[in-house]
Amino acid sequence: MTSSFKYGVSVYSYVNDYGSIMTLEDAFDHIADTGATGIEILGEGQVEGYPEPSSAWLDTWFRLLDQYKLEPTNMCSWVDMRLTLSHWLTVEEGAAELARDLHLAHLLGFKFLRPKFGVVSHDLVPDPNWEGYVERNLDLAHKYGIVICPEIHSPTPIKHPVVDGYIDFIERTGTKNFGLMVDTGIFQDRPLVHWGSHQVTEEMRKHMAFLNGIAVNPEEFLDIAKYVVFIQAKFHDIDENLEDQNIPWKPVISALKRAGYSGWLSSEYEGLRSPWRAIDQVRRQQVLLRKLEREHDEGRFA
Amino acid sequence: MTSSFKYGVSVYSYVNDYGSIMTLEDAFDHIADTGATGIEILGEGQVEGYPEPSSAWLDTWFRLLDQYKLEPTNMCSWVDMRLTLSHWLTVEEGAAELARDLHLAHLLGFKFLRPKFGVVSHDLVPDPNWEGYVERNLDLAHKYGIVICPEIHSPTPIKHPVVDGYIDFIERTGTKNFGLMVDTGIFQDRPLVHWGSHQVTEEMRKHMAFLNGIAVNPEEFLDIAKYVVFIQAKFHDIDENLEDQNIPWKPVISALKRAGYSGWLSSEYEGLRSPWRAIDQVRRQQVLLRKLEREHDEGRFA
Amino acid sequence: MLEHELIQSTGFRNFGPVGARQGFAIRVRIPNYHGTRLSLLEGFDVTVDGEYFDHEVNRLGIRDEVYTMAQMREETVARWSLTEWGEILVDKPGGLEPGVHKIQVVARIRYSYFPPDVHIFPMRAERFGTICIA
Amino acid sequence: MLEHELIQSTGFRNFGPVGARQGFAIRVRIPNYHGTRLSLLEGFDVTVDGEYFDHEVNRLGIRDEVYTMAQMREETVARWSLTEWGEILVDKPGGLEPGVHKIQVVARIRYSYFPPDVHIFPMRAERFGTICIA
Ligand SMILES: [Mn+2]
Ligand SMILES: [Mn+2]
Repeated sequence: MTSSFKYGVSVYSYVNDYGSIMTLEDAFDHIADTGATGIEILGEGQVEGYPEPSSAWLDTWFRLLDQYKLEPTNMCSWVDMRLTLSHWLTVEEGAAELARDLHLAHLLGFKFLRPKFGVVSHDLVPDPNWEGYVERNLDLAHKYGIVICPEIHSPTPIKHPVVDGYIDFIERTGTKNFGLMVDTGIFQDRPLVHWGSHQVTEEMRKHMAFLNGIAVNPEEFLDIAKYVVFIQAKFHDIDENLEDQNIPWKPVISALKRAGYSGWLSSEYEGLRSPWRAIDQVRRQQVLLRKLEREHDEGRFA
Repeated sequence: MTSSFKYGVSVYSYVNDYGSIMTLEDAFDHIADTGATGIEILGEGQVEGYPEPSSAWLDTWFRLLDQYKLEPTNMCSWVDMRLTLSHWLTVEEGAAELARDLHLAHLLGFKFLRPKFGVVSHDLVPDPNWEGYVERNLDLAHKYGIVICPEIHSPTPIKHPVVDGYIDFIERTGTKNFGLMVDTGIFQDRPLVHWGSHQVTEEMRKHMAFLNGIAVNPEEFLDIAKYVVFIQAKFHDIDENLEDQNIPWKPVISALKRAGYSGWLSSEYEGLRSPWRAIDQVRRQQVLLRKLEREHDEGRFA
Repeated sequence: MLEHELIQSTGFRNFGPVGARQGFAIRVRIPNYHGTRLSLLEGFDVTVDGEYFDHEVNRLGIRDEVYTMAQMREETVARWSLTEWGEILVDKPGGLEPGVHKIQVVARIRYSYFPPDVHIFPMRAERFGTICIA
Repeated sequence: MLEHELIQSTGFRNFGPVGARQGFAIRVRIPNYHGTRLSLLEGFDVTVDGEYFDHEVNRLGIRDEVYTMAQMREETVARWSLTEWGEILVDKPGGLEPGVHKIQVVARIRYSYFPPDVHIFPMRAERFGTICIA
């Protein structure tokens, strides 16, 4: 018997809907009803009173986890390097930002923390201080049993100095508390039709080439699999025949399975932000992913 | 100085939105921000735990009235004559239904109660027991200072046996606790384009002729004005030039003013049930009605 | 909060033991603009992927109770409030396959203030819904 | 709950004493998918019925505080959470006439993870809004 994926949903899937048609409890209900067992959140998003929620809010959080039988998976955070127009974070300040979110993630029961670092160039070279921020927090992450995992996100592909830099860091420090998160948007091989609540125009495609997809070959996942600790199952549009219009799930699932990945697949819908649309899109993706995993495990992949 | 209308909003305006994009507190916020000072509700609709709300809910109700500075105006209720397929209400049972709602309306601070009676024929002759239901409750209504006011609602015009029956009752009993509510939908003189969340089709117009408007002459209001205690300012579509597409407000306001009406105008939006649409439509109507009243009072009506 | 439309995305599910499902449930808002005694409901016709299930047979689940059509017709005390959801429970041995299904519902409600001959008002809704778990 | 779009219907209002209005306010959701330190906002350009009001001049009201652009730029402690509304406060002596107005907003937010040359992201929104009280 092969090992199996764990299925979760990120509340980011419902952004725009969140706070307008959906409460935190509704999000739990929608997620649990898909059959998923994990919930991913944005720290400064779902946590009321971030970064210091009240004890009443914490009671609600644990009551919801218990009632809907969901496990906290990953908490997203940001290390906003350019704190003001004039002041860039020092290493000490950036490390403190990360520590703040590690404390909160631990308090809420999360085992993964995704920090989003800034970039310093047009080709997305990360804030050079990121190593300092992380290294100063490895002991804290270890104490909490949390893996800090920056995200490999389109338009950054797998074969890229940014990814090499993260891997070098893991090799150099030998840490178990830093790893890679892969956002499956990197495998997108057909153009997006919508972005946010808008139809994509030719003008938009010119400035945001990534809208057409950077089409990373799923086989490349095998090269970095040993460093990957979490997967955000980014998607945008699954039709009523369960066909994804942008992400080639069959080769992706095949690569993940052959790489022995057995962590979370956390649904991350990022399609048309039409109210209520995300709810059923996430349901479709959960069915599609489980169907493909089952087909793979039963040897029904070509 | 002429007497002035009082401006309110019925939460019915937001139905479909209510409970999906809007909480009770949101409704208070939307209403108060229009400048209205009165709130109208559906008893079995906005009252959680109807007909016996908890004391916690009652605390919320009075906190909201205080915080948003709104006064309870009318509570809508139903006397469902055909309680089951086999059992029609007896006079005693119908009177008990009405008494139940009088108690609740009084508890919540309302001064008007609109009961909706059943009908027994295709031309909308009302449940003949209505007189019994009401007459047995006149003392209770008097004790509570509440006026029971059935609604003159399209397709029933002003000159109609139903209205005559209500007026005869008032004359016969001499009561001050029963009066007429006028729904301004009776003045609609141009066809509706939408009904609920649907475009009106020719098929629908055939079966629901009232969609085209029964176009009661606003001057007829003067004939019944002495019996009218409340007005639901029914409307469906006001464009960005503040022009109502269905209700001829200028002659309506003119008639109300000349009749000396100085009670509530309670906005009752019943147009396209597209999410969030009602919020601004109610704002437009509040501006339009106040503008027309001001123009009338300044002698600027033709 | 509920979805704006009658048929909800969440709550479309199979019921009964896994491997021996008895049927499926569709979560719905109340098909009315105000809360309602259950006796004023005349049931729900359901069609899924073209297969028809009659309102006389389908049941209503609300809060922790399940009502047959006969029970609903006589239930003059229990009410369905405006902000609560209910579930239409449809018998179908084996349940529905995981995946997307076309759902059509005709919710039938009785209005005393509608003329006797059109006393039962049918509210129609349809959409795609997704069964997640076999 | 907030409206789905950036610009809210409710909260579009004149401020200052009646008869001597100082300007108008537009209620908005946070122009971001997560809560944000105020220092990461670069203000709001507003155009109403074609009249332009620059982000350097417009202020932000949130909870019980009002921030000028200069104050916002240095406010690294106070945050705007995902489910809270704020108000853009625009000076305009006399305020706006009651009635329907065309509102256009460009909300400018700084993303550290956008390349330096496109560091400030403009989020555009427009709609009709109604001023209720003179
Ligand atoms: Mn992602
Ligand atoms: Mn009415």
